[in-house]
Amino acid sequence: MPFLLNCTWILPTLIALSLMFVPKQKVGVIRGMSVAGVLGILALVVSLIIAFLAGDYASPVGSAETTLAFSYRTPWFEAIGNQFYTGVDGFSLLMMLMASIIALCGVLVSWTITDRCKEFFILLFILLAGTFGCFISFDLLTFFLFNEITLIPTYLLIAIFGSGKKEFAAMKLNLMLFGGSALIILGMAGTYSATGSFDMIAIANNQSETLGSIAMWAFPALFMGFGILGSVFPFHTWSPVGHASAPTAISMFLAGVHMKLGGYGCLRAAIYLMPEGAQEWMPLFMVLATISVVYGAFIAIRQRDLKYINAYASISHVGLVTFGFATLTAVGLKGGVLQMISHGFVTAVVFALIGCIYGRTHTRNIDEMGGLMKKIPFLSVCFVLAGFAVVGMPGTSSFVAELTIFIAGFSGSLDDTLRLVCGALCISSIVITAVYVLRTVNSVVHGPLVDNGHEFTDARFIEKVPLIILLTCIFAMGLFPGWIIELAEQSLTPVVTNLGR
Amino acid sequence: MTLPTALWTDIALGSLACIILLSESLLGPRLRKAIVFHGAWIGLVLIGILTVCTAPESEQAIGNYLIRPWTIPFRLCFCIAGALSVLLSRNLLSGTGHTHRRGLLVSGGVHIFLIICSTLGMFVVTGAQDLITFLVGIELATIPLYVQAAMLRDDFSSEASAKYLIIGSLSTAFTVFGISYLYGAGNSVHFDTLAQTLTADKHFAWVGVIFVLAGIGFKLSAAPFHMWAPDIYDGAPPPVTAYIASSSKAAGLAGLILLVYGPFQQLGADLENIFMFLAIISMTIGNLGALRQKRFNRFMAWSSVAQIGFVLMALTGGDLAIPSIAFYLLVYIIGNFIAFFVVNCLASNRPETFSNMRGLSKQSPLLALCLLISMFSLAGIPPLGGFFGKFELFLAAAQPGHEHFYLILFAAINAVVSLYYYMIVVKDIYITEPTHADNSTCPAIAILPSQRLTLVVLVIAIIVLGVWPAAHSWIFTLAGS
Amino acid sequence: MIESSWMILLLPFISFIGGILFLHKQPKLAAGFSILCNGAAMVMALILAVGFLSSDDTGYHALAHTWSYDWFAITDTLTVSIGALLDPISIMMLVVITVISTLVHTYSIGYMENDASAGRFFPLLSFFVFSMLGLVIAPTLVQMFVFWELVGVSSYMLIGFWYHKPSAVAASKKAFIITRFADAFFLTGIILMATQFGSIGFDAINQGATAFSSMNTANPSFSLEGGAVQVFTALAAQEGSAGFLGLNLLSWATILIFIGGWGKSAMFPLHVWLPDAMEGPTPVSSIIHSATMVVAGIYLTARLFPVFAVAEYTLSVVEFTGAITALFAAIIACTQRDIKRILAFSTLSQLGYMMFSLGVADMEHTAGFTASMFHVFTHAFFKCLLFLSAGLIIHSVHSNDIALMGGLRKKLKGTYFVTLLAVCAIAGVPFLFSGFWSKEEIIMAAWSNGHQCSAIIGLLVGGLTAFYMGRYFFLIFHGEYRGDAHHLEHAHENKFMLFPMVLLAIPTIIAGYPMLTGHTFFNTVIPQATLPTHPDHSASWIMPVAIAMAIGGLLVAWLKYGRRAVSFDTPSTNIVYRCISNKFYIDECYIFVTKKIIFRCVAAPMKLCDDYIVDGIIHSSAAIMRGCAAVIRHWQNGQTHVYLGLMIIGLALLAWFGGAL
Amino acid sequence: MNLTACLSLSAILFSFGIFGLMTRRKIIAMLLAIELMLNAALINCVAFAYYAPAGADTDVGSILPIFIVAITSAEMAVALAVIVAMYRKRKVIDIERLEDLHD
Repeated sequence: MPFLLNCTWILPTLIALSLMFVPKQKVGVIRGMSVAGVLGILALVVSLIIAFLAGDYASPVGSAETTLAFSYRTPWFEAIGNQFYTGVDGFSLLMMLMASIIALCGVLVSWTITDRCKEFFILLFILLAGTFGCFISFDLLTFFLFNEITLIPTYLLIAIFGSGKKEFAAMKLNLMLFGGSALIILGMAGTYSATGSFDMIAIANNQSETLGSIAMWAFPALFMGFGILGSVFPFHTWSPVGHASAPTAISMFLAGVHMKLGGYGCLRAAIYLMPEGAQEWMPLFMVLATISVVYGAFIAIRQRDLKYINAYASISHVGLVTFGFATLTAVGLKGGVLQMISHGFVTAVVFALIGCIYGRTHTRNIDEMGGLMKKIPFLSVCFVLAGFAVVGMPGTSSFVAELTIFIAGFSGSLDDTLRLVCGALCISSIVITAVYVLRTVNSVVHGPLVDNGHEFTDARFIEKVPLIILLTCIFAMGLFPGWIIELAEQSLTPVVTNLGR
Repeated sequence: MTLPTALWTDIALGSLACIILLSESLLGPRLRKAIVFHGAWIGLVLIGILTVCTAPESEQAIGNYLIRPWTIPFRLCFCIAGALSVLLSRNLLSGTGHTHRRGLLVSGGVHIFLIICSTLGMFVVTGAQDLITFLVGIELATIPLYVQAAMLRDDFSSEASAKYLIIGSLSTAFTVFGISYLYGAGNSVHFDTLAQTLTADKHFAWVGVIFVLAGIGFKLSAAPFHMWAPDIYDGAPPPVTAYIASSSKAAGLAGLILLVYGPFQQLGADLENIFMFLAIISMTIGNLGALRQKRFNRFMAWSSVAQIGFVLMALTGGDLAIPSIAFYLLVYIIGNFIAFFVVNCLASNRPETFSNMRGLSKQSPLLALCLLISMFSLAGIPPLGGFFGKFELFLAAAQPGHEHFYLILFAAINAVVSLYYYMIVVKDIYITEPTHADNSTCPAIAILPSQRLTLVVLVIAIIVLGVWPAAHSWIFTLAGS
Repeated sequence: MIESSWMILLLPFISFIGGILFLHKQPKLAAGFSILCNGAAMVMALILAVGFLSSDDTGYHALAHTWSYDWFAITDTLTVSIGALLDPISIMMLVVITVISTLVHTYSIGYMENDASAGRFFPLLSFFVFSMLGLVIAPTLVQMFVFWELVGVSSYMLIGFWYHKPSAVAASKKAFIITRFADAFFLTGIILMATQFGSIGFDAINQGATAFSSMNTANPSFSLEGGAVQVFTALAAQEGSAGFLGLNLLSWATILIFIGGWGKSAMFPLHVWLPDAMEGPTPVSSIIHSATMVVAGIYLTARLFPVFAVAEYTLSVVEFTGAITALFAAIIACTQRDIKRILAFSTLSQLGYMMFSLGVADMEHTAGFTASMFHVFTHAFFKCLLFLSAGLIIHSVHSNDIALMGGLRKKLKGTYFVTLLAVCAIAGVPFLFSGFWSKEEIIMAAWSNGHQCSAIIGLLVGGLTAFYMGRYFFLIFHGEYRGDAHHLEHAHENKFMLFPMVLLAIPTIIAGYPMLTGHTFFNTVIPQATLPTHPDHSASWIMPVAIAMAIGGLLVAWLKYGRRAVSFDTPSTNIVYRCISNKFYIDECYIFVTKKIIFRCVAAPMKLCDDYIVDGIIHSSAAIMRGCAAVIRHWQNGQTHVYLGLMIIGLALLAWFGGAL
Repeated sequence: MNLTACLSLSAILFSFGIFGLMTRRKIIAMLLAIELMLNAALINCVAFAYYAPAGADTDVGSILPIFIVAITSAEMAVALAVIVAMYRKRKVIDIERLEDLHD
């Protein structure tokens, strides 16, 4: 079983390598191989989940030790204490499921790319390999290594295949993400000097006597390092520029999965390893999270470009994830995890829709569009449904997640006024979200038809499939979130017991 | 008395030098080319293999000459750098179809002979047990470079060698002056006795240390002493630039480690502060210098100044410094040579500036891919060797007892800045479209078969170093003992 | 029959899914299918009601938890579940919703005859009915909130049904955002209730509250089980504490929850969306903005009445908003020209009636509660009838403006007669019509419970209602026709539209009588409360005064509008009149607040801050680096002396740095 | 005559060398200045050997200067060769005019 787990990142690497030898002209073969590859990964992840649910891998309550399913451990660069330690628990399985679904939809959406499409898919699969490697590795250095692998393909994909001022956006995005990695390096150097090893679970278990004072400054370094990837307030300026100029599939993957890598890292590497540091620094990060929630929502109101609106919406929703983590309660962490998964799907479907609409009206400015419901009904209905998913209507996945986060905000004793104020502000963000979502939906889909001379037809089959997949995921998670919540809760018990200590 | 096995490499190197000199002067043109060129790089590769095979477990002393286990990786680096430099000078020698833009070397054989002499000098440095041998080794390593820098017949080369000469001899003066003070303070020249007598309270010791560090600072082109690097890298012939950039830096580092863990043992904390000062300045000035660079050779000069900054940072740490520097050097040398090989193929018919390199990915994808890999390895991007190399330097600075976390944060941010200018290179070759003026003038790029083969070997080596831990653990076991 | 209540909920959903997915191309089929489903739901609801009425146990324990499905668990104690809670007021609402929805569906066949997108209309209407039913039978606060949002979504889609009309789209956006604004407070209230009082189930909360309130009164407290114990202890714990800003925790939670109802029932400051919601098709206005959705807020207050009663200030807040809205809306209704807006404001004022009647009641005197529920029951029918008749009138005259109508008595005889009945009912014409009974009950309850000023406002509003309904009636049906003659010829009454109106006329009359038979249909939600005897007629003078106000109002309207011809061409210069007809310029204040303050003074500076400060810092750091790089390149000018000089300075620096330590 | 006197002499000589290096325009003169600095080091070694405390091996003090002289001469030979070659080709001996290689 461990080999199957490692296949999740070996398979995309193999596909990337085999794509290199396919001649450039054979676009059909390239696309066929990529879709087959992504479907293979999805099948792999689903079978892993089934095996996980079948076998009882729930970590016993009260133990700070995460029991890993299908774990595989070999010394790698062991001269500095690094081992290739992979395994998986509920939380990372959910993230892998989300990543594979979004990857599948990403490949389907980028069906229209013709020039240099070989490089496109090679880089996409390297990105996939890095992301899956991250989700399964439990050694801090291996985790950081896979995280860095994902950064270069993102740069090349945006710089070569993007639109608008793509080089500037790609460079800014990459440098800020590497700035984040700089902070992570500092945090890891701190943990290494204190404990001498990179094994997350070992550090988390006996960390009380070893980390001590190091945790006080290593935690903010690690949390902010991954926070930059999760676009926490002061360092969020890369994501609107990056998303706006990225090609559709990449902005889907970047906003849907890559930003969640930040959240995953925050939880796995920062909170799980250094609970005292977490307790110490959380008020600051709660304030930052609330700022990014309210700040992102307000700026989205002022934006005119569809992709910018969704980018700022993502900042606002990912801010909720950080807020969920900042409450440091079982409900809060679970809410953060659910919000990560739900927002992954929501932002992916919105970016896919923006791609389709842009493909037809050749403009992303909402003032130059209107009344698309008449000409492209299928896409418009999906746009309205996606809009309701962003607002957080019951029945969609974001309602389940946001309700859990808001409850975390108010649970426990109410004497912590900071948490109350931040909780109230986050709840008020659902109103601001409604304002900019409805403004966008109304000006794009409803109202009299604005015809700027482009002749376009409704969605082709190849465009409908990803939208349908993502919308069913959103509504399925909204209506039947039972098993997802149970998986998330199980995998978070060690983190919570660690916090309780 | 039987010679310790480790000494064979030094002897082999000396004899190789003599063979090359003799064949250069005595043999006919055809045979001479075969012996001198192929003999040299094959010889150096064999000597490299020999050093690896005859790596001693413990220190083997022959009179005043001591083979230390941790110097073996450094010696390997010297041999590799020498061999690659010889290979790189292929199209500067007579008798090949593709003549280089700047003409031929004055005499190919002498150039190769000097490379081997310089490598021998570096071996002597690593084997030194007292200040005199150390000084002789350093001089034997640097003086041939002055001559090599002047090997081409154009003005740049002669001006470069003149400047290199003057600055080099000034640094020799500093080193010698420093050694005299060290002798004064420690009343002896031998490293072991010096280790006891050189204590922090002796002012002469500090004067000596400062001057010797200044001399070695020149050799490493560390920050305050780096001004010569861009001009000499630009002026000197390409194989010499590559050789200076990689091998002479390695020799300087080997010497520095020898001193820091030899005579300067007791100076402890104050020495760490000096290295912190040097590291911070080198990183900053190296990065800032490389930001706006338009010409490839000067860019490599500034980037090597920045890299030295990172390496010096590791020296402030405890025992992890030696192996991490050794591994980093191995990866750095390979990365450097890949870049120089690619640009050498390019530059044989147009000046090596970034604007000429635009659209390289469409012209010849192999060269573009190799340059991309070398740039990302120098920047420290994961799948390649550079990642672990650079990351271990950060870990070395965080050894228990010697934690310098502000330095690590500063270095990490500098790594991000360095990533920016390595990405500019990648952006030029992959993304920026060549302006009409550029691609109309340059004909197709001709790559010599031998250089194509070395490129492929080096690229595979750098990927394997990044993924396969064998070399990494070998270096660490050697350093550990 | 009680166990199959989930069928009532499921039928409209099936009609929605079936209609949207398969039948949106065939309007006729979609209409037939949805009427079938809604009719079946109505029949089941009626059977349920009859079964419940005939059963003798009218006491508190009549509560029936029929079924519940666990949706998802938030904390180990708090699980969100979907279920059904049947008790008198929820069954009453079930009956009202299903009856009105079936009649409106049949009416829509006629109304939507020549509308291309009718296939989309019927499923959306059924979706609204589904979410309204889900709201009504919700056993927990979270389920009510879930369906509350779905009702908001369906009202957004139905108001903006004609999406090519910019005004309709703007109105739907406005409705959704204002209700969403109120829902934010509602959600905060629910979360406070869930986290601080440990339970979100209505019966647990109500039992805990009643036990707590009866603790300090005479009769003994009865046994508690399940969630109620937690609620009871939490209530006791926070009793004395002067919480945040003087209000204790319970007041905060209940007021926040009430703000949710405030927005949905369009009480005074948040009422601006209801008049604009008239942009939607008239059947939508008839079912959503008259009978069901706007009553959700009142239903919520009724459902949580025991907790509201226990909290100190909440009921007085309820009473105050109800009275203000009643008076405010009645005044505006007198000056409106668009007939649908007149009816919208009349709905607002009747809602105000219901709200303040809830406000005047408390745990001992529950007369106000029963009167309010009774008024909800009666008002639903005659207000729906008024809207349907307005729809028919608009259909035939092709305009909403009352200035272009008049003298339609001859052409629309059936509508004339039915509207007369409805106007008499709403005006409170005595004895024959239901409106009189329920309105009189409310005023009586207010007076007998000691809330004199509310009672007086009630009487005043009764008179105003009579006046503006009389004005509405006479201006449309009496006098000469002021509109375009061409429309008058072929103004006809479509049989599909007339038939439901006639059916509705029956309950308009007989709906008042259950009260007379003394059957306490509505009071059983109050657990173990003293059975309210018929409200004591201490203030016997109220009945005649109410009758006088009603008749007087109608008479004044007849004198002003009925007898002589009225010209609308010269807008009256009277300042007060113009201010009232412009709805006291509240819409303009809202636009000012959102456009000027929120968009310009908050969002814009944030965007500037993001572009220039946060981004600025990052770009400026890059610029600084470029500057330093230029400096370094400047010193690299090829002069060897410069290099040597720097080496020596470097040596000096090293010496100072090393030596100084 | 004591140790400090000798050391101060060599220090003065060293600073002369540096001053000469910085002010001279001709390359040969600069090499001369460097020669001065190297000789200063010689004086140092001999002084330390002479005034070394008892027991220290003073003979090293004389071997070290010999090596230093050897190295200096090697360096100067190479330097002069290079400079003569450059002069023959570029007819320039002035260091200020050697500034083709600049940024």
